Amino acid sequence: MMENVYLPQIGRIAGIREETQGARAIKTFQVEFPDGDAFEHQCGQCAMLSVFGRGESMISIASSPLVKEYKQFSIMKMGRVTSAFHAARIGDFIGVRGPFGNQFPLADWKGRDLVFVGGGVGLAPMWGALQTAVARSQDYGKISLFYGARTAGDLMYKADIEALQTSVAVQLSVDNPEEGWQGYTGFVPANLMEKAPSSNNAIAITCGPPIMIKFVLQNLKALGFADEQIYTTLENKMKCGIGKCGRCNLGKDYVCTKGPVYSWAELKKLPQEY
Amino acid sequence: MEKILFKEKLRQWVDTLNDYEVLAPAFADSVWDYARVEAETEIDLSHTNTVNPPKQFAFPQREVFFRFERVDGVPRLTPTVPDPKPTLVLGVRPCDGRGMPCNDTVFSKEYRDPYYWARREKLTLVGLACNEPYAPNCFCQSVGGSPHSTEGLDVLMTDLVDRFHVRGITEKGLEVIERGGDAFDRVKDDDAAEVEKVHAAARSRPQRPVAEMDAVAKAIREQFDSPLWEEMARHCIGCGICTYLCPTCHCFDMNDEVTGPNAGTGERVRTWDNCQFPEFTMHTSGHNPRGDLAARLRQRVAHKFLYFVENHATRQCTGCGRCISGCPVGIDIVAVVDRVTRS
Amino acid sequence: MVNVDELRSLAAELLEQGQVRSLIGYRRGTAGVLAEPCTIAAPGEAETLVWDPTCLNNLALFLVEERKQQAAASAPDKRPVGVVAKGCDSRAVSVLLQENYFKREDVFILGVSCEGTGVIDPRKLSARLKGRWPTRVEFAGEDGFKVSAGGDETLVPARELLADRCLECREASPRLNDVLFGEVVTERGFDEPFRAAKAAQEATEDARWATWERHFDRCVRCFACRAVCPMCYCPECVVDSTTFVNTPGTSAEEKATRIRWCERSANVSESAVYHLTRAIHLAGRCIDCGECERVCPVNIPLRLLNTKLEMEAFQQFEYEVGRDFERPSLLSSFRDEDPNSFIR
Amino acid sequence: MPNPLHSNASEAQEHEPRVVAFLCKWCSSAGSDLAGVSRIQYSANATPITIPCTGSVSPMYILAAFNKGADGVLVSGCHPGDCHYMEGNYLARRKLYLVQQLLRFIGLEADRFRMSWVSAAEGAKFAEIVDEFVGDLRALGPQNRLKARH
Repeated sequence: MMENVYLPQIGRIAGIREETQGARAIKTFQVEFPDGDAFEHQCGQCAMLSVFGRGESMISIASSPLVKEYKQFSIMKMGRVTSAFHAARIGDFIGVRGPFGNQFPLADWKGRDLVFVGGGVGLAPMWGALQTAVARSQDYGKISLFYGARTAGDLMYKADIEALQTSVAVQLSVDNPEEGWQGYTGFVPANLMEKAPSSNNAIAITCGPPIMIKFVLQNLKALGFADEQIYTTLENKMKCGIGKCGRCNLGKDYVCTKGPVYSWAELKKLPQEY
Repeated sequence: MEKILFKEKLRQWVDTLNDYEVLAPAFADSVWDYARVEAETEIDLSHTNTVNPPKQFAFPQREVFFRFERVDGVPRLTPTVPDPKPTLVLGVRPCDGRGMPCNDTVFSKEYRDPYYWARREKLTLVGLACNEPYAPNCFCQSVGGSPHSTEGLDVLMTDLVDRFHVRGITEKGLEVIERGGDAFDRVKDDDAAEVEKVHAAARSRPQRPVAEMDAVAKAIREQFDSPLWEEMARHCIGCGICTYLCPTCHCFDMNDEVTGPNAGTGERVRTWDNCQFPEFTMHTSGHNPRGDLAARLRQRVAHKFLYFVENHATRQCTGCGRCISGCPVGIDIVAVVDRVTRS
Repeated sequence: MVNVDELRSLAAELLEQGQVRSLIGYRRGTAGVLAEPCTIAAPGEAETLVWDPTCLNNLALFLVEERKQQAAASAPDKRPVGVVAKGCDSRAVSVLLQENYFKREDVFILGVSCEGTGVIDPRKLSARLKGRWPTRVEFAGEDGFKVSAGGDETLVPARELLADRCLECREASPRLNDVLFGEVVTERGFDEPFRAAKAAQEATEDARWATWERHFDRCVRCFACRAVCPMCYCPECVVDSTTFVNTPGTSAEEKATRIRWCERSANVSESAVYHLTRAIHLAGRCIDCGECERVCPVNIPLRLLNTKLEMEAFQQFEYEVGRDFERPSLLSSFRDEDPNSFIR
Repeated sequence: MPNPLHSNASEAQEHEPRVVAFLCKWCSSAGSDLAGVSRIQYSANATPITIPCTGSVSPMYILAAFNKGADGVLVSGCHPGDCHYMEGNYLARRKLYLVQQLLRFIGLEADRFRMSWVSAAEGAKFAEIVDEFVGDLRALGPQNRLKARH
């Protein structure tokens, strides 16, 4: 039977971890494939997750390709499908379709410093790449992570970040701190400017709310990062994931197939319609 | 392979195709649209052009992808890839014929769409050349087509007053002509000359002129941020006519429709969608990259005259004029393209 | 006869003196014989205004768009907007005033009377010309149109080309206006009102369903009938999920629990819910400008649904739509002598 | 007890009509409770949905009921003059008359949508209305005109 690209595989929720509470709660889901038909994916790729009867939404695969037992997705409660995920329990079944989109070109970055700059749930799309780089840290130079959110309660993967302290220079920041907060106080771009990581032979990867990306780009330029050294992963509304339904385009590119990972050099050439 | 089909023997040919589902233009509710040819249908090929292009037979307004239900707790999916009867469409105008290769490209590049191709492979398009451009808004010759182009068609018929000159183009076309058997007659020597005369006359008929079609792509890129789009889209009402009637528009939406008492039973359904609707690109956060009608008009025109050219080296507009004639407020893609190129 | 030059000079004057911030009218279209809507702000542009039997659009729709932009504008210009309005269009403005969509002083109405004729139905025109292209259609004397197509000009009696809404029109000149061009006309020599709806009602129940099932099946849900209707001004249409508006403030629960009264699929049951909901939401509000039926690409007789309810409102509740905007609307008022027999 | 007078077509026989009844909380819902309390035997086909007032019945509810497959829809409220909100039933009378006319205009069987006045004291009347309605619907058979087909 021809491979039907619209037919999801059945996934089972094996683990649920609450990352943050509140109106925009974030939960991390570990999805296994009971039929053993898990697909391979690369860092930065996404998958279409289905809750049957509610719909589908495109979520970045947060786990590293080196992890085979499950695929990890961090989902913020935003609407119809994501609310269904937040109501799901361990053992529930979902649909998974993918992998979609291009990947972070980790191979090209060999031998260079890596500067990850994330905001809020924007850490998830880069997490796979960060984990893979740490696992092969001998191939790369200094790895640093600038990550921030509104409050300490909104920071994701706190335990995993703690575990990274030995191999990654972690710079956490919050917009408004509670007492006892040792990290940086202020926005992520300001924290970046203050720590001023060196831009020679370095690659910067950023993902987060559009407003943050705007200022991070400015500051990275100020720190001497060339357009080819800056990468980001875009988020546009997606329905098919395979470059046909016509809504996620940026100029001639469909973000779901030509993206979501773009270097600023490529992104600059496209119309700023995202 | 070329044949002559006398008009009174058209019915005889259609009757030999009994395992086909035959569709032909029919005039009902004072509009021409395709309708199934029944035993008693009087086939009338004097139509201008149908409201809906033949795109609907490969890319219908509603397509069920699969049914889902819960069987002792585990979702079971039943794919519903269609397996239609072979379908033959009569009276397809060359501009609609030229639309199909664009859709074929879209539904096969990078990923193959099984639902589209299950219908497309069973579809045979019998074209009818335009002896005179029928509507005030035809401009097929300005976009590389012609009133008798064969692109995307399996058979091309040319009306020679009392008979049709029939030319088989593809395998599918040859097969349906062979099935016709003695409904067809041999082509006589002066027939070929007459066909050429009719085609030449059709080509010479005036059409909507488009300034310099080759400069359009570059002009759109340069005028991307110009306020011209705002002014041209001023009275657009954001309806779906221009895209739903277009032979090459392929955008769609996917939704789950619950059919059972609980959310576990239902269907995932594809329906046509439209870049002029507000929700088309609206993020769930409310952010909308194309929030106003000017950006959406620009997207519709740029997709056909710039992006498709950049991706596939061919335009995605065949000059059928439906989006111009159908627009409730007179937005005219030829005028838009002209103004963008001139300024 | 409506003197178009007077209309143009008044428009230029209004814009010149800044009495109106912009003026909505008709101008020659590029897309065929029909005039198209235009919004002019400079006095010089008044020259482009036209008035002929192809001015079909109900320009009240663009008053609604203007009002929406006004609401969104940070420093709105308080001056009124000028609008050219036929009899039916001015009744639409009257209903919008009745619903307090904008104030009477927000709009300056340049009334144009259709007098003995009205506007054409493009499909009747193309059927009559059998494929030849019309280039111009003009008013010609008391009861006819001058149609120029392919070089020759013919005089056509109005009845053959008039849109159905004009055949059933009860008042061809706008009662609500700031200035009126052309004579006041209340007697019309054509069909009696609601003729089409009465005729459709005569068919048997099964015949009616067969007709409407076919129409609901042919509908491709392009939503042009809703987009072109001045009364369909809801920012979010309850039966059209493509208009659902998300803002950063919309909570996840709201989005998740939003009811889908009908699916996006264009099959009979869902399109039926869409069209019937629209019809009932227009009860006592639709002034039969006929634009929904005119723009429908597959020509579904949508006017029938609205004129049926308008007829019931007129016969059972003595309610005339768009007659007087001080009066309470149909569904927010009642009378003791409203029909009661249908309730057991 | 299905009314014997109406049951004829065999195919309509085994189809148990499903009725959605919008009952106004102040009168008709209390009336249906009274029917129950007084042990009156009547068809159980009507699914009651309590609403604050017949005036608050949106045409969407009626269209959605038929879309989901209801064979009949009943809207029942207080007699004119008894409305807890003074004029809810008068407004409903006008609005639902138009809904009924519209549904008949497009060809839905005339008997499928009904309105009734049932006060809190008219338990017997409520039972009789439901019985008669279900009987008529049984004769009409299943509703598949506005019903979503899959």
